[in-house]
Amino acid sequence: MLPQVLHRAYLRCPKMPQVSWDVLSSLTVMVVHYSFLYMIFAMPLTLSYRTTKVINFVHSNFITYGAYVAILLNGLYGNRNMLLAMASAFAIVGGIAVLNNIAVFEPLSRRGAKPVALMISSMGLWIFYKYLLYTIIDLATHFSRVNFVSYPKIVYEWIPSVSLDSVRLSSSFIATSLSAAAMIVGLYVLLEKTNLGRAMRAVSDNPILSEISGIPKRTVINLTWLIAGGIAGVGGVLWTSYAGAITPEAGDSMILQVFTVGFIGGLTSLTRTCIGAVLIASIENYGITLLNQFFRVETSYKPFLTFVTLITTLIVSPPLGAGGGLPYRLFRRVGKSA
Amino acid sequence: MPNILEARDLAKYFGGVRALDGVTISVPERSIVGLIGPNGSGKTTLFNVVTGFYEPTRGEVLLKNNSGSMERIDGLNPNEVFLKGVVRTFQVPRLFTSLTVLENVLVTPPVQIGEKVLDAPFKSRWEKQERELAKKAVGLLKKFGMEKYVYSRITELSVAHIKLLETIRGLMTSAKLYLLDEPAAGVDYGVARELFNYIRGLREEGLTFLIVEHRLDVLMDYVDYVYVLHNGKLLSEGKPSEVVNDPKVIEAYIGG
Amino acid sequence: MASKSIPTQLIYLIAGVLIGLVAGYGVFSITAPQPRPGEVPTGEGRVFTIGFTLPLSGELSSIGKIWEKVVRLAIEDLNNEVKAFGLNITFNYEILDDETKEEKALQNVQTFAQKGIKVVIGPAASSQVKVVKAFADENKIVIISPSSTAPTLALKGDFIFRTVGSDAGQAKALATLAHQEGSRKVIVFHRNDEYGRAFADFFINYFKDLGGTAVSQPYQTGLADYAAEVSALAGRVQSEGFEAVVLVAFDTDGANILSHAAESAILSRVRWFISEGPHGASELLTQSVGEFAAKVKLYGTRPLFIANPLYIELKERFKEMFGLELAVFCENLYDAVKLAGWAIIRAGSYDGEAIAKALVEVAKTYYGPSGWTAFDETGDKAQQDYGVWAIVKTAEGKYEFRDVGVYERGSIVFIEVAYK
Amino acid sequence: MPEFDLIGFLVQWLTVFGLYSILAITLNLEAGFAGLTNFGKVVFYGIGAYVGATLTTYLTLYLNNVDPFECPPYSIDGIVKLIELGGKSPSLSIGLLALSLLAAFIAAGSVGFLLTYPILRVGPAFVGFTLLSFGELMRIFLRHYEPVGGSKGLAAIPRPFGWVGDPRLSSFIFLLLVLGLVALTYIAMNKLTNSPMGRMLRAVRDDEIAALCLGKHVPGIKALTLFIGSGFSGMAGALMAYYFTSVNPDMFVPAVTFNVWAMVILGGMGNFTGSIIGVALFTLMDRLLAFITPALGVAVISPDYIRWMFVGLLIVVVLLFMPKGLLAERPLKTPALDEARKLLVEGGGGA
Repeated sequence: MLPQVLHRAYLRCPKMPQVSWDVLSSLTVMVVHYSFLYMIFAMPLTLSYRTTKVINFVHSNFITYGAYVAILLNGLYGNRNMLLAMASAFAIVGGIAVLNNIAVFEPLSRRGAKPVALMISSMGLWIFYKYLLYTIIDLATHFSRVNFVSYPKIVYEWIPSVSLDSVRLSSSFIATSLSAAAMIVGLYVLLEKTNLGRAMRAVSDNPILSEISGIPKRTVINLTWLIAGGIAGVGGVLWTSYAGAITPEAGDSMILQVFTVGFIGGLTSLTRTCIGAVLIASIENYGITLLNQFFRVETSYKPFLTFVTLITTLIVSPPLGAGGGLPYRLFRRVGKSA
Repeated sequence: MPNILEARDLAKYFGGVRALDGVTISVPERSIVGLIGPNGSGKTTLFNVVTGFYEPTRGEVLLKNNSGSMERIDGLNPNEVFLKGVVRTFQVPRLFTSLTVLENVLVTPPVQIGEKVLDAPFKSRWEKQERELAKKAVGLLKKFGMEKYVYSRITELSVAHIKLLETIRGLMTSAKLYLLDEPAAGVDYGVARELFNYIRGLREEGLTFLIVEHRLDVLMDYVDYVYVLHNGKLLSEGKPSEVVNDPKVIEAYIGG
Repeated sequence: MASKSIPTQLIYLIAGVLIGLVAGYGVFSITAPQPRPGEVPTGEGRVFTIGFTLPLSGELSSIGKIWEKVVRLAIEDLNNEVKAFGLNITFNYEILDDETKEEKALQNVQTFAQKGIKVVIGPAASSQVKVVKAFADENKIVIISPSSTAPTLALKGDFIFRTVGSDAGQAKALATLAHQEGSRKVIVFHRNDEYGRAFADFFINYFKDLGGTAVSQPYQTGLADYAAEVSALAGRVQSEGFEAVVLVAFDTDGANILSHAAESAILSRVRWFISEGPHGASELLTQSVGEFAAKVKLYGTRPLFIANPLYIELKERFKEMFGLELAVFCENLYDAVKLAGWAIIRAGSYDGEAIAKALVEVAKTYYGPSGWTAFDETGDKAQQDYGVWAIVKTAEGKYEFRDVGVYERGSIVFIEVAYK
Repeated sequence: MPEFDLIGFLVQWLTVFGLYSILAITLNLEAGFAGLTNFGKVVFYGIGAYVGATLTTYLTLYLNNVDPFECPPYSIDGIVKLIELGGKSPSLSIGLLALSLLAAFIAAGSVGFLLTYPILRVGPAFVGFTLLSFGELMRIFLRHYEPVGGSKGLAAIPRPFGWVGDPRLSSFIFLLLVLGLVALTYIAMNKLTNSPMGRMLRAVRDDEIAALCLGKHVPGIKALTLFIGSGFSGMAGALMAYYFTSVNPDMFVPAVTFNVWAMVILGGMGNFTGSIIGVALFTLMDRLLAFITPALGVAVISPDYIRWMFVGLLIVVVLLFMPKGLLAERPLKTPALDEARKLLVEGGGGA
């Protein structure tokens, strides 16, 4: 294989840090895997924000709920069919997202509440859903005697794992990459080729113009929530096939990564969100492994890298288009061409 | 009359989009100058560059300072531009919705003792100034017939009053130049004329106005000079009567 | 709009009344001696209440839920035993959830104190015990933690007792295990918290004394997943040629790490030795981890006197009653309850100081599921035996935890072959 | 039932109430007045706690002729020495208290001031998120930073009134100190905002771009607000360190921030009295729950989960049906009102 040849050539270079092929290849597979996962987690966030203008903290619940739909199906009914888990997660989580909109976000916006109020209400919902899930899990654990608070990785049936030369692609990798590809193609077709997609884009660009498409704005927003919540829920299902162990904190522990990915995309551009996913996945995985191996940086600094990326993003390229921006320059240049 | 504001070869690019591409205008003191053009012709961008929202890509903006000489102001921040004596209003009025009309006017004066954190808790230090400012504010509101609304919230006002209030705020300072972004948008013809009458009255008192306006029917009766922008470039300029008959302008409006 | 001024006045009124109440009655009662009966003489005998602050939710909740059942069992046993002695005494329990949070633990202990309860079992984490310590010492409340092991809490003359052996002892056992199994160069992969750091430090020191070399590799806790950490570990294991990985973890993170390690070819080629945290975690009993355990001959240590009939009996009764396996520190908790009960009876008066003294005496002669419970001078369990556990395949093809060896006088004695 | 210790209950409840009140009042200044969505409140609280704890432990050792670098306060020897030496001398204890409060104010305030830089140009959502993630950053840093104990944290922090002898009396004096600081914060914030400055803050909250165009130095105002709010939170943090006598990085998790937010939203944005009521209700609820839950005896559904679900729902319900909270924001009362009334009456315009 070509990469392996290149790697051997690299190892011949004197005085370069040495990374073995085993480590490098499995690390690369992991980076690709995480990139796909972050895309599936973060793209619905961008999608929902740019259409509805709600900074949605509940997004982390979406992921966790998706994961727990799969876990409960597996633990209580022995389900090992990933498609069934995905369909259920899409329906349930998407339904929750629509419910949130109908019960909370829509009445608030109708009353003319500021974006801050919407954000804070989503924070309240986040807390509510998090502990609702804990309660459900406690009940399920109590009656089934299965420990749902910390659940092992689910091995789904029918999905093969592939070995390419020395590189092993797990069944989770296959499922994740297929899902990510399907999502990207699906979103592209939806946004570019369908009437609904055009309406969704119109709502985000110009709420007044959007009425022209013939689809009522309310419907567009509800459908957006359904799709955003549903995809995040599917992401949660994929997570259960990958993570070493799943807890009800899964989504919350990733919220900073997912939002950072979204922020890199300015919460408006899906393409840039994809780039952000690759960037964060690379920084987290390549970054900490290489820093650890060559500079003895403790692995416990890993979250540091993500936060530094986030704060750098905010300083270097603040997402002004989405969050509103103050036209103020700390280092102004008066009469610069003089 | 000497110029109070000059923009020389002003340009602003957003990536590949040339929102403003080498515009030169000058605004004489104590005049009302109109700035017109089709949608997306760069009028608001010009305002944004002059008031410090953007740094220009090229060119310079000069403002007459108190000693009478021209001074570069491009690149200053909006708050600094304001302190130099330039007041700006917005197409969609931006008033402080949780404050009363009186407070909206009172918030304007730049040097307030009571806004300093070390003085604010001690009423005695700022009470005198506050009372003086209140006197001035009530006086202004009375002058423009808004004494009935002193304690009202902004949400209780009519569109015309809101537009008027945005202008009145500036009078609390020693501002010399007003940049008004579509003052007559959203109000009916009679009210629009009334607004412009006020503006003309203020001009008599020594103020200068640069006005972006779509309602040419109203604008043309009041302005001394008009600039026409199209695709970020100056298309035409001159007295109102000259400009409306300029075939280029007519074509741009119909074509745009 | 008239309502605006009323609440303000109301606030001032309430605040004034409260402050006045506290100031007036407070100063008066502070100086006066405090009669504080924590027990109630009734016609049927005396009733004592023991307070519990347990992690029923939060990070340790999966263990906490099992502990709560152990408490019920232990109180029942204690009452039966007391009755059998012919004493007309009943023990009650009150369990509060502390969410594994410091502030909540202090609030719970304060609540118990306000109710006059002088003996509190819990909290679980060392950081919580530290927050509770000053209040307990000042108000003479006996705190018995079944699971705190931080060396910085080994202090003389306080009201904090711990029915679990220190990590130093276990680190020694684990170091001996790794050394005896032939590993000379190991990497300690541990939680970046007080437990993990202290354990790793002890381990590295003991392992050096045995003639091996060990380096530390901490990982951040509370993450969604540990794939990147495991990958970094694999990188170091390969580039520096470590012979074994020593994992110091809790249940969820331990399970997560092992699950990823099972997929790594590099990490499947070295030996694995594990602390007591992941023991009992049901997530570890999957096929992939089970196969991995067999491949790398995974062994762990844990505080346990192997073949202790009391422990085996407790384990079986617990399974019978609740259908669950015992989790970590259950036996220590069980003994804490028993000790607390007997200490209250021995003290004669329901007073913190007397109970603390009695507790030390009672523990000297008590032997329970966790072994001999005598305290050392700092109020920690003096004698702790350590067992070796493994994940083995049962006849039905499932996996289970099994205690396969014991640490005795500086070496590991295996009593069962775990991996063929 | 054994006799109930009402005094103990009140002292302990009011101390926690006081600590949270300072946080809620300052959060209200930042969020309710200046529109800064500070989701990182716990950062400044934590910085104050760590500054107070570090100064007190190191200086107690140093001034008692123990070299704190030979025998650091986070080691077991240091802890033993701290217990032995701490809180014996009234002058030293009070001096350290004053120094800690001052240093906590300056340190937390300065961090707040500097943190305005990354959030200068971004909207409220990003402000919230940046501060939230900075809190996590700080937690990871503290876990690695050995001089303040790393993951062990600092323990056995000498209490400022330990020399009084009777622990009940000393905790009562401590309560008075806390309530004194609450009163100071409350009065200072009320005075500060019932002025042209309060008007300016509200203007910035309503429309920061318009305020900037009216010559207000919006970044400066935000930085200053965050300095003041964070400074007072830092003082609350220092007091917390004394109250708990121990600090460790995992005390400063975002849940603390969300609790304070819920209190402020319930009490009413822009109303300091409302915040105090919000804090009182929440802390009282938590204390009372501890009395009720053992009686319920339910083990399947955790009362704490129910409590948090209630908090989450409360935030939503308040925003939906009572957006102003329990106490609505009150109009400013500056002498301008009085002056305007005089003028309008004299002029016969009469409103």
